[in-house]
Amino acid sequence: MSPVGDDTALLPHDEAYDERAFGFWLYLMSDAIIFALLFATYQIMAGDIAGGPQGSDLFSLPHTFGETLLLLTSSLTFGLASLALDAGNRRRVLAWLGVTFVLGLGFLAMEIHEFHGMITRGAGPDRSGFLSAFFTLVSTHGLHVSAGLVFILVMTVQVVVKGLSRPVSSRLERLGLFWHFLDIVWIGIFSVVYLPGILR
Amino acid sequence: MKRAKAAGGRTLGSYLTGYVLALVLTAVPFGIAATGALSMQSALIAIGASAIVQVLVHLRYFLHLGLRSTPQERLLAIAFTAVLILIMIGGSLWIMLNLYYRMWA
Amino acid sequence: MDACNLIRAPILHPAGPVALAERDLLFTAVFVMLVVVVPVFVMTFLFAWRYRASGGRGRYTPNWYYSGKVDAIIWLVPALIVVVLGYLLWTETHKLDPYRQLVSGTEPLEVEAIAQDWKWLFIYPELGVASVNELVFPSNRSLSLKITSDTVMNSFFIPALGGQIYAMAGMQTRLHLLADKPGCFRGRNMQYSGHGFPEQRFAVRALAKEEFDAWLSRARKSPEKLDMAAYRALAAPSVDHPVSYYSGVAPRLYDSIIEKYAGKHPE
Amino acid sequence: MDMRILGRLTAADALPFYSWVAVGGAVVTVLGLLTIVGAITFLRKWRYVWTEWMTSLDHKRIGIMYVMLALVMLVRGFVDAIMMRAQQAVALNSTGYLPPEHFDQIFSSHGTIMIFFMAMPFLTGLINIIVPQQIGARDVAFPFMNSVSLWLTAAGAGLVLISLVVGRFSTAGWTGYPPYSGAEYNPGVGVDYWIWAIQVSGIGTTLSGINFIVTILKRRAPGMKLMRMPLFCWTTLATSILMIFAFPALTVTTALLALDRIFDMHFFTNAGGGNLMNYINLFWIWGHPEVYILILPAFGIYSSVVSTFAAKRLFGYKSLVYATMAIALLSFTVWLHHFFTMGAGAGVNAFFGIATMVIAVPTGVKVFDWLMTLFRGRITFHPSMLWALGFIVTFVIGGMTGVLLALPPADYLMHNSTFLVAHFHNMLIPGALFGYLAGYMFWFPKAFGFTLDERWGKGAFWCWIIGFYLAFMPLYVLGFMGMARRMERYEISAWQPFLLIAALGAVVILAGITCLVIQLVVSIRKRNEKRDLTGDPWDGRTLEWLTSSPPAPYNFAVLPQVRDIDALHDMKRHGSVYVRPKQYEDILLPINTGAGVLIGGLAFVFGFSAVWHIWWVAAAALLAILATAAARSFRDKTEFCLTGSKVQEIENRHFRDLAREGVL
Repeated sequence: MSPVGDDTALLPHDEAYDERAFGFWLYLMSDAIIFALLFATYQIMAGDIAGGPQGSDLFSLPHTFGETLLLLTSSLTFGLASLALDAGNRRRVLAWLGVTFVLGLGFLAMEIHEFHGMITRGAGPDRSGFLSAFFTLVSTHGLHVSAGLVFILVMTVQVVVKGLSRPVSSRLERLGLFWHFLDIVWIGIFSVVYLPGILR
Repeated sequence: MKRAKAAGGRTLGSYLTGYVLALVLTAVPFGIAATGALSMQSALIAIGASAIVQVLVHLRYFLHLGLRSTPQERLLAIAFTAVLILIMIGGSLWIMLNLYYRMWA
Repeated sequence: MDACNLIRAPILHPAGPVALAERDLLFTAVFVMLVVVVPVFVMTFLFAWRYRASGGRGRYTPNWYYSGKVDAIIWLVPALIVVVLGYLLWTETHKLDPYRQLVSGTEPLEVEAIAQDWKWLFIYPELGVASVNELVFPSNRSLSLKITSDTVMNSFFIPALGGQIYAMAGMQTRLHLLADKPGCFRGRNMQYSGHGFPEQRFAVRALAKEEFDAWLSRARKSPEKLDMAAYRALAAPSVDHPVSYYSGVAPRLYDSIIEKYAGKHPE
Repeated sequence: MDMRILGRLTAADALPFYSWVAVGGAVVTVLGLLTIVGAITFLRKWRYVWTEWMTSLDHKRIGIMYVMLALVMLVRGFVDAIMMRAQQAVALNSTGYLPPEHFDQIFSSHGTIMIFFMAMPFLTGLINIIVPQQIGARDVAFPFMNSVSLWLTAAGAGLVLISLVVGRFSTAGWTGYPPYSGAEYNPGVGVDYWIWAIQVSGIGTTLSGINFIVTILKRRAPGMKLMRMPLFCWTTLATSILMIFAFPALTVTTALLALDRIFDMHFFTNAGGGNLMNYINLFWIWGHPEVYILILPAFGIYSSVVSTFAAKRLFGYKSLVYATMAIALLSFTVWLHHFFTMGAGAGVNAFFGIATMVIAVPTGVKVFDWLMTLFRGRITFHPSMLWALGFIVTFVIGGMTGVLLALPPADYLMHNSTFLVAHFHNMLIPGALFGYLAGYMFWFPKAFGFTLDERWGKGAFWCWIIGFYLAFMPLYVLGFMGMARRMERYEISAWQPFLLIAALGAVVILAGITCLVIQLVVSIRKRNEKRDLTGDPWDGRTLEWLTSSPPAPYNFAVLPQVRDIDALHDMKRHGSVYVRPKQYEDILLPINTGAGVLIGGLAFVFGFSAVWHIWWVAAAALLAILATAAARSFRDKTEFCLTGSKVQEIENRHFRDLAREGVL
């Protein structure tokens, strides 16, 4: 009873898109728990500096503010891409996806620059429990952003090759969920890690 | 190819509103941290409060979550997640702070 | 340790008030729970017999699937038991907090216990002596233990006297015990810690006052002193380390072992 | 980081020549693999195995493969168990027969295998086969993801198995507590095998959880309201919720441990500001819900079995549903009871102790609901029913000892002792494994079209339950005698008689496993006598018995209309079962793909390379996984159409069988 080759392959039915959206939503919830536990770990270990530097020695307010602006603006530009998708305007979708990609890449570059500076100053993740927790939390978010960038690239190719077909636009919707979700996590990061760290 | 309905009624207005609100809610805590105008405790409370409000803003204006427009199972999922996050973070902090206190007091 | 007349089931035959209270709580809880467990046993066997398809005499009512009364009973009875046990749990947990000082006539004897691979070091700060793999104290005088580890996580346990508690590097846990009368018991690490774990046990002697003093003067005659060098030699992994004594202990030795794992501090 | 081409993989370190037991294990593992490969080659079945099974996206076949994996791992995990029992039976004042460090690997692999690679695939397999049918669906929501989950689980199991041949397994126990499991005290590859095996399979589990939730919430047949779902679907829903919300905690915990080990970070180290207490905290945030992930599906199976073989509707359906969901939520609020002895304050300990006892209430309710289902029933003692009855009696003992351990002061006495070991085996063997075996014997005809031999099934049950009591009751006693768990040798002669009885128990369980094997062989031989042509051999009450055995790829040619809790029973009463439509409609089915196998294989390569620090291969494997996923996302057409006329052909055969059996 194997599938027979002469039967025509078909696009999924309508409910399938709804199921995928919900499934992706559940994945995001699961991911949110990962971040929640990394936040908890960071909070628990914030004092375990082992004689090394603490947040106020390392963090720079303008730098973090810049990162925040980039990511926040990229959320807006992704929203504009979604609006273009609603309007069925392929070129505008591609344009806004491109802008979002550049903003995300800028964010990532700033983060790598920050990490690089810290590591060269001897404040790498192996320095103390506090720094292990800091690097792990922030770079997990960074890895998600990188995955999001790859996702944007893949979707850009799909939009170019396939147009705004039903399957492609449903994937774009899920990419949107992912991107906005990352911005929400970032709110947590600057509010739990950077700002209290500077105040301390 | 209008799919506005399926997308939960998102408009340019909603994104712009969200963006401006988010900017304000980012500027406030950063301002507090930069100026050091408040005491440590009230600064932390203010930062936490703006973060929670900003998360809600993102959910509303970027993810277009609405109590009626969003499918019920998604709302349930996010509510349940919120409860669990509270239990896990709250429980972990409670346990670990208690242990810290008992191990070093 | 050979001279000890070992209690075969130390948890059922406690030799001190802490272990006794903990055991009694165990027994009480068992009896309370029998209210549920016994009916389950009886009902399972009875129903299986009475309602067997091959000749059981019980009635068959395929459409009977709900009764408010039964439903209420099966929610309420377990709930009631949990309320009873919960009350017991709350009060007993507070009473038997291992950090709590025991009330006894005299000042407690302070002992600092350090878990090593794979042995236990006991320092008697007031007496200026230390012992390895043997914990000795006067009976009827409460024992106040400070516990830490100089290796992986261990769990300090003397079954005849009371429950266990973890020993963790860079941290200190507390345990308060009391032996009612002189006796010889066994203690050990309960948390798997590697190759020498099975032999990581120690003798526990609760002695009458005079005998304790005799033991103390013997320990004080030991030629060994526990300075930092001796400590480092002792801390090297070893299996089944013989009982040994030190007649002097470097000041703040115990604290320095905790501080060695720097970097932790309470917020 | 290690930059050598083969990382730290060298022949001297990797091969198991450090002990004859390890060599034996390696030889058996390699021979087993060669036998399977050889047999398939000899029978020229590779094409069949590949096209019909490995690449299949049919939920029933994926489920069967899960169960096969589980049964193989059950045997492997049991070999570990009986070796431990044998060691402890003889190791009084001696080193026993096992070489040093080997016992420690065995208790670690036993726990890891039984939980992650026996119980998890077993329950996932049964859910896969049955739940879509019980809710009247044609497949799970995401068939491809289902295949990926399967192969990720298999990859994890492969990592555990290969650790016996190349390198060593962890000695840190299935819980892997640091700092013992950290690089300072455990620099070898053992802990890394443990980390990557559960990391890889854990991702598969999370995906399964998502899949089942969406399937249950979105794919129910018309009329199947939530409150009409069979209990097994409810417990699956609860288990899946726990999977997606609890497994992230395991992912985080093991990832942080891996970061400590690879990058010298200080999450759980003694020095550098590490905090081992947080590992234990995070681990049990996953660990306690995990217990219910394992047990709840078995509860669902018992519900099906009890009501079918008592020929009676389940008593207190709503109570059972509420109890299930209450357990699911409460299971997230009790994790500290696994470390009462860490030294937290009385208030904290008491809070979590009481929360733990509260779970006993819904659990007790369930037990009484099953008993009231038996009450005034017509009980047939099919082997599945025996498992259920044995479970009820045995499980309450485990529940009782569990409440004892929930009392912090009592836990101070019993923690880390063999009492604890006896307790959790007393929960998981009757509470999970017996349930899975009941489900296996109950649903086997549904999966394969013929029933299992009942006599050997009953033999297996009696051996298992007697063996269980012999093996674990002595461990309770030894707990009172102060025996610690995980002791490779001991010097107290009073312990030995009890350990000998426990070893005897293991031998009796071995007889039980032998019965299971014989049962399978005998049943396959006599399959023509044991054919189930109706699809409904037990006068079933729920929808999975409406399909043919084995079901057509689409399960239901016409989606059933549900009007009651016991949907099929209700149809039978109203004579509306086996109604044929005038015309069959076209049905969409997923197209098979090898991408799941590929991703699983790459995950195995990734895990293996990460264990041995062959970083360039690990990175390449990870990139290849990403590329496969990206390439797969380009495919819009993932389903093919089975035309109505073909459906009709298949259904004609089924109805011919039904007519021949006189059901119509």
